[in-house]
Amino acid sequence: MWLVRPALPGDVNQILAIAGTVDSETARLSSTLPRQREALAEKIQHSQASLAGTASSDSQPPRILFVLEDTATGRIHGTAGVDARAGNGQPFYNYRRDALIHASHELGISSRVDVLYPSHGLTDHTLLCSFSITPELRNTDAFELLSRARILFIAGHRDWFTHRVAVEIQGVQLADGSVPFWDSLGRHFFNMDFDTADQHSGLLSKTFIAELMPPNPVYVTLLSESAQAALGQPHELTVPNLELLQREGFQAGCYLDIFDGGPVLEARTDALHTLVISQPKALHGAIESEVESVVEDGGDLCLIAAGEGAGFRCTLAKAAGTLEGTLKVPVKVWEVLEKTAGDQVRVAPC
Amino acid sequence: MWLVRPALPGDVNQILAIAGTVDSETARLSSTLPRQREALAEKIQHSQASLAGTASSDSQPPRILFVLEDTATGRIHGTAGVDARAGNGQPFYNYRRDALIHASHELGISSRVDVLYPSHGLTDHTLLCSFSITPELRNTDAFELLSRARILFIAGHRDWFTHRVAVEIQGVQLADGSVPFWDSLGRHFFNMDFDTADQHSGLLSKTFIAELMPPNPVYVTLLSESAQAALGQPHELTVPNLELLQREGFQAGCYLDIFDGGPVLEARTDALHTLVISQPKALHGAIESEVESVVEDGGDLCLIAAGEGAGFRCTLAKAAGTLEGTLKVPVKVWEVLEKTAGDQVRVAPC
Amino acid sequence: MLVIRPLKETDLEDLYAMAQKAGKGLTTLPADRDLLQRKIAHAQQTFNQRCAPEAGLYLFALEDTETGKAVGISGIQARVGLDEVFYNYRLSVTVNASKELGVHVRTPTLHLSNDMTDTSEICSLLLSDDYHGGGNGLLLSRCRFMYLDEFRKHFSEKVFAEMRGVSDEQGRSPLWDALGSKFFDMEFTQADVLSGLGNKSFIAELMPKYPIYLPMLPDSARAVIGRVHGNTAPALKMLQAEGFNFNGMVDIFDGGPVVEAFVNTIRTVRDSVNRHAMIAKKPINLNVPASERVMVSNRSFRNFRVTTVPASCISTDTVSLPPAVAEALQIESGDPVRLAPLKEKPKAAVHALG
Amino acid sequence: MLVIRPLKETDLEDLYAMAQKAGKGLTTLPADRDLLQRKIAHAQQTFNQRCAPEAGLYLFALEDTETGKAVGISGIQARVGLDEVFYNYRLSVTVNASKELGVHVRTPTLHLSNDMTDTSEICSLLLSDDYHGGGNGLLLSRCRFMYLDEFRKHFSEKVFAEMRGVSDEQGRSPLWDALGSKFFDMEFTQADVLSGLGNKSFIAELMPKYPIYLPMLPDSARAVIGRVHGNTAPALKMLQAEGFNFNGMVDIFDGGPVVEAFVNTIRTVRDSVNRHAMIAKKPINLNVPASERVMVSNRSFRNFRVTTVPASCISTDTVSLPPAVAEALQIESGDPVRLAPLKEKPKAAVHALG
Repeated sequence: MWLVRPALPGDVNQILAIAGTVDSETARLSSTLPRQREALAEKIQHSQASLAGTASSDSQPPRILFVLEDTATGRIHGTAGVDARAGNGQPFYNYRRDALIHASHELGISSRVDVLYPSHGLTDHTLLCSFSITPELRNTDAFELLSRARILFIAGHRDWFTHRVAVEIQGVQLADGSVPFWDSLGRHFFNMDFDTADQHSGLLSKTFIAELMPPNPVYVTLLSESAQAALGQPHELTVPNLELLQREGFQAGCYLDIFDGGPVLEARTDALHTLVISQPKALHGAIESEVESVVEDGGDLCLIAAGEGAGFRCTLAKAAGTLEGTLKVPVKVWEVLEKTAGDQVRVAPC
Repeated sequence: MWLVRPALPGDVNQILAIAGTVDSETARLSSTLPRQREALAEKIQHSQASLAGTASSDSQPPRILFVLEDTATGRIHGTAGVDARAGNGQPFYNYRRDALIHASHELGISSRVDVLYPSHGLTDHTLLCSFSITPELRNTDAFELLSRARILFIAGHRDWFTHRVAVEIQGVQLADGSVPFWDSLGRHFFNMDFDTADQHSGLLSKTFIAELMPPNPVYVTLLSESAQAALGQPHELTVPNLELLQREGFQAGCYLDIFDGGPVLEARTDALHTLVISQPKALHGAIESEVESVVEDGGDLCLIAAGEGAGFRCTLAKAAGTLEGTLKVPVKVWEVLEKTAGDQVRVAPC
Repeated sequence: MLVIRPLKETDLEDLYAMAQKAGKGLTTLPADRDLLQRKIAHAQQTFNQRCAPEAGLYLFALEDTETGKAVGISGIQARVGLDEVFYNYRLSVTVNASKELGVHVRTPTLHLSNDMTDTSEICSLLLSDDYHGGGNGLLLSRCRFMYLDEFRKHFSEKVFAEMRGVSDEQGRSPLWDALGSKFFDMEFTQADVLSGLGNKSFIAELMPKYPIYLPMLPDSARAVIGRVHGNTAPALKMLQAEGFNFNGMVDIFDGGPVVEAFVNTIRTVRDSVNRHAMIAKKPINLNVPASERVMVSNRSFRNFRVTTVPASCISTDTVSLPPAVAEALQIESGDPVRLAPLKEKPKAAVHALG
Repeated sequence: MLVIRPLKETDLEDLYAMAQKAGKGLTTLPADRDLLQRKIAHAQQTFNQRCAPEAGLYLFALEDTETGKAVGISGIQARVGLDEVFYNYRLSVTVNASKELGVHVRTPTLHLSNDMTDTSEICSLLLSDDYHGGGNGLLLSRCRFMYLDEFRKHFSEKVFAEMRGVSDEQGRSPLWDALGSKFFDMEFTQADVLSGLGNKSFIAELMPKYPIYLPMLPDSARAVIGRVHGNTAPALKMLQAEGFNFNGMVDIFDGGPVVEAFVNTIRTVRDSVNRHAMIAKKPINLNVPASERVMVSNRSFRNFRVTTVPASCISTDTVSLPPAVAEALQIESGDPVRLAPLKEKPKAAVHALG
């Protein structure tokens, strides 16, 4: 079975291996998943402290990292994270795209001038981040489980999170590894290649962005043509993820990633599809074989989450309702969720 | 009965008189309603051309001015307008308020810095404007009729308008006539008093704004305290109008008036309450007396609009539905709407 | 004899002919009769002190006294940016550095600036082709420095000149193509002409207001910022010899540099001396090379006249002038005159310090 | 005798005492032993050419040879803004005008600027109270211009000085209160000290990046922009006499002006002459007023020494120096020396032109 659970210190090696796998094929899927052992260990440690409720201060709001585990093998196949407050107590940088109209009444000229404004407008929004998955699982149910389990976590810990949620989608990177938006803008100011900047941006201190980012707005018309074309466009490999997020209710607004110009999706937390359709249910206590057959025959595939904080578990299984309003699931699901008959779970149709 | 209809050239004197009345008590209710005879006559002329479909070009999109008439006396008691495209083919100026986070990781300092960016973001949105009403009618049904009739006009001429609609609400003006936001910002650059600037802004050419407005963003913290307090706040006399618009579905966003710092409300055109709940109906053909009594006894007070372009009429009356889906109204309503049995009207509950 | 004198109404046709020949390069003097006529009238009002001093436009003609024709023109605008907004780009540097990452980047940046407002500009220099050489261009240009010095209170302490920027034979400007054209939906020459005609509100309306980071422009555009058109190189060299320096401002359209100098440090001003005129009885050979001639002015505000005479005419307190020269300058014996070198003195002498 | 020489390790305590007395005004020399020790070490490396020329920090001590104590200090930073980003505000003008409405408004505006980057700065002047007067301050300041001139290739063509801005007796700055404090959540003195300590990344993080329109600031703040603190007025006057001018830049915290000059136009540089030293056998009365003394330097890069001698010691090719002076300068008969006036020459002579 597929299980999403909080990352543990012992997961470091396997996560690094995934980062490696992903790396080789797609250049990267998430700049917020560190590729350095030490930074990753620290991130997991902070996630554990967040889950234990010992790390929540204004300067260090909760940041949680989940992993996708195959319970049969114990192997980890993906990661997904959620930061309670984008920027984590520091400014969260984006470009906000806006238009000015340059018009001359006398000359009868009017043209739309697009401007990229440095913005911290998404600071303190809840942020989905650190998503990575092994290539063979793309477009499977496990992919959907990994992404949506975070929403069920939010649903179960609503007061940890703010009322707006955002997610950055990787922008256009060409086959040769070049990033047109970066090459036309950021490179001139940061004086480093895209990957280096991208890795730095995963670190806690964003001082280097304040120091190196051009302080004034930028005219889109002065970007290279390929950079203009890349503005707000997702990397083709992120399209399945993008579509999944759109089904979740996320929409692209006026914000763009400052490094690659990729789109930033936004949604109201309380309007997230999975959150809206999810329901708390008690587990039905029944004889094992009976439940199995009922569920296998007539049940619907559901995301089922249970547990609080470090005990959070989320899996994917067929489930069926009962007349009393309880939820019938195969007993192996009980085991994976570490719950038993009568315990509360949260369920959302797949 | 109260009737809203397109303004006619002969209305100029009465409209000027209202502008005068309103003026004496509330300083102003609309900067887009000219106080000069010539400018007003031109506005009415353009409205007529718009309604006739002879004025709709990209550089001169439709701008329509309605009046509120007491059919008993023929007197005009108010005006309301709608511009199909804010800016009317030229830039529409606002400030967009946004926050930057100025934070130093090393010093552990983080503060929110509000910035006003010159913006044309609302250009080409449909704009409700030129609202004025004689003081004794404030908070009456006639007030509501005058404001909402425009929405019924939009509903009946949907393709003349865009998918977003905005309305500027007058900002704070003190008892002594001073405008704190203007005195702290605009005055330094425009070198004129608020009323003069406000009147200029009602004119077609916005060249003077491009010429005189400070070209760079402005830090809110450098405004006077009273100007900061006035940001996004409505003039107290506009509160009834503001509340009516909020019921209509309008919400304040991040845009502010460049002169007085008043709020700009925004809505999706297709989500406007009056538009959503309005229905096309045929007028029920019935014996006069019968209808009168049915309607007077059991009918609901409704906005009823009919007619296209220059023939648009909107009034307020009790009406009742029939089993066949037609609408029973008093026959005097037929007269006011210049319609008869079987004719199509558009009705919205009050 | 060639004499500098105030431009007058009867010069219109000569001026128009020169403007036509000059073509697109000279935007302050477009070949437009009405406009030129207005300029002449403005200059006349200025010399006759019938306009506010700060609105003054001082236009001088170089007249060939044999034909009575104007064969050159040059001017001083008392103050720029009073009627219209005067725009330049200031070439500045933005530094971004991170100690932590060891990154230090300097980004040349263009900032829209009105900082030349209220400064005097030397402008509108034009010399008929037939009269090139022989120091005529120098006379036409430098006579203005004598005037600036004589009547300092009418001008700012600092004066500047806008130099024509780089464009190709078709009049295409690389900076315009890379920058201006993205914001102004027109050709460079059209923008230049509009700007020259004096209605600059379209600049306020269409111009980008935020700074332009140069690395975002193509090499061809960056290369011409602060550089002058080939035809203007000699004029730049002359002004540099006078003590004018690039002040970091460039033209918003073609990137041509602005050069400036304090009036009191301009070489012509520093090297000028006052003498009294003495009408010579003996004949004087006026026909000496430019390098041996000096400028002599009549020091008149309303009827400023300058011509050149051999340096050998100068003595301790006086300068000997042939009757024809005195007549051209409209002076008599005993009148004060001002003298200044037409060409630079040898450089060696100047740098012989320390 | 008072002699200028490179600052050295043993000056630490004297320097610390002076820095303590100077208090908050002098941010480049805070009373912090570690920092001062690092500065001394940096200066020593500079004089010994053990650091890159552009990273050089030239610090000179004024030593009282009788006590061996350092009683003053002054310095030159070879280039600013290389390690750290160097910020100023540029005081500029924004013009908005509408011909149609007859409105023309000039708005003084502060633009954040890094334009002094890569320029040499004269800095860190401090003189012990007991030694004020007698031209000691002039010696301490002007010796730097002799050094700049001698070793021009180590410095930029233009040099500048930041002048302390206006603050009250409690150290409160009106500009800071109206502007900086709104963005930096700290006191002026704290910001000033942080900036002096050399870590300026907090400025990049907290500083407002968009231009500041001055009419939005209170009168008290506008009044101090480009003005110097009362205590600094004499220093400003001295620099102006040397040919330094306000260049339109002001300090981002207190609004104090930046003054600048081209090295080759600095009066001390222009008025300096080279001679050969001749050890005098006859006694020379060194005790003459400052106005009759001249500076004499040994022209050494690594061991630059300057003191003053009576102007009467100078003859056509040589200068007569008493043995004690020669010893203080560490020179022998026949060695080249450089001379420059300690005080200005009478002004009348200079302006006797035209």
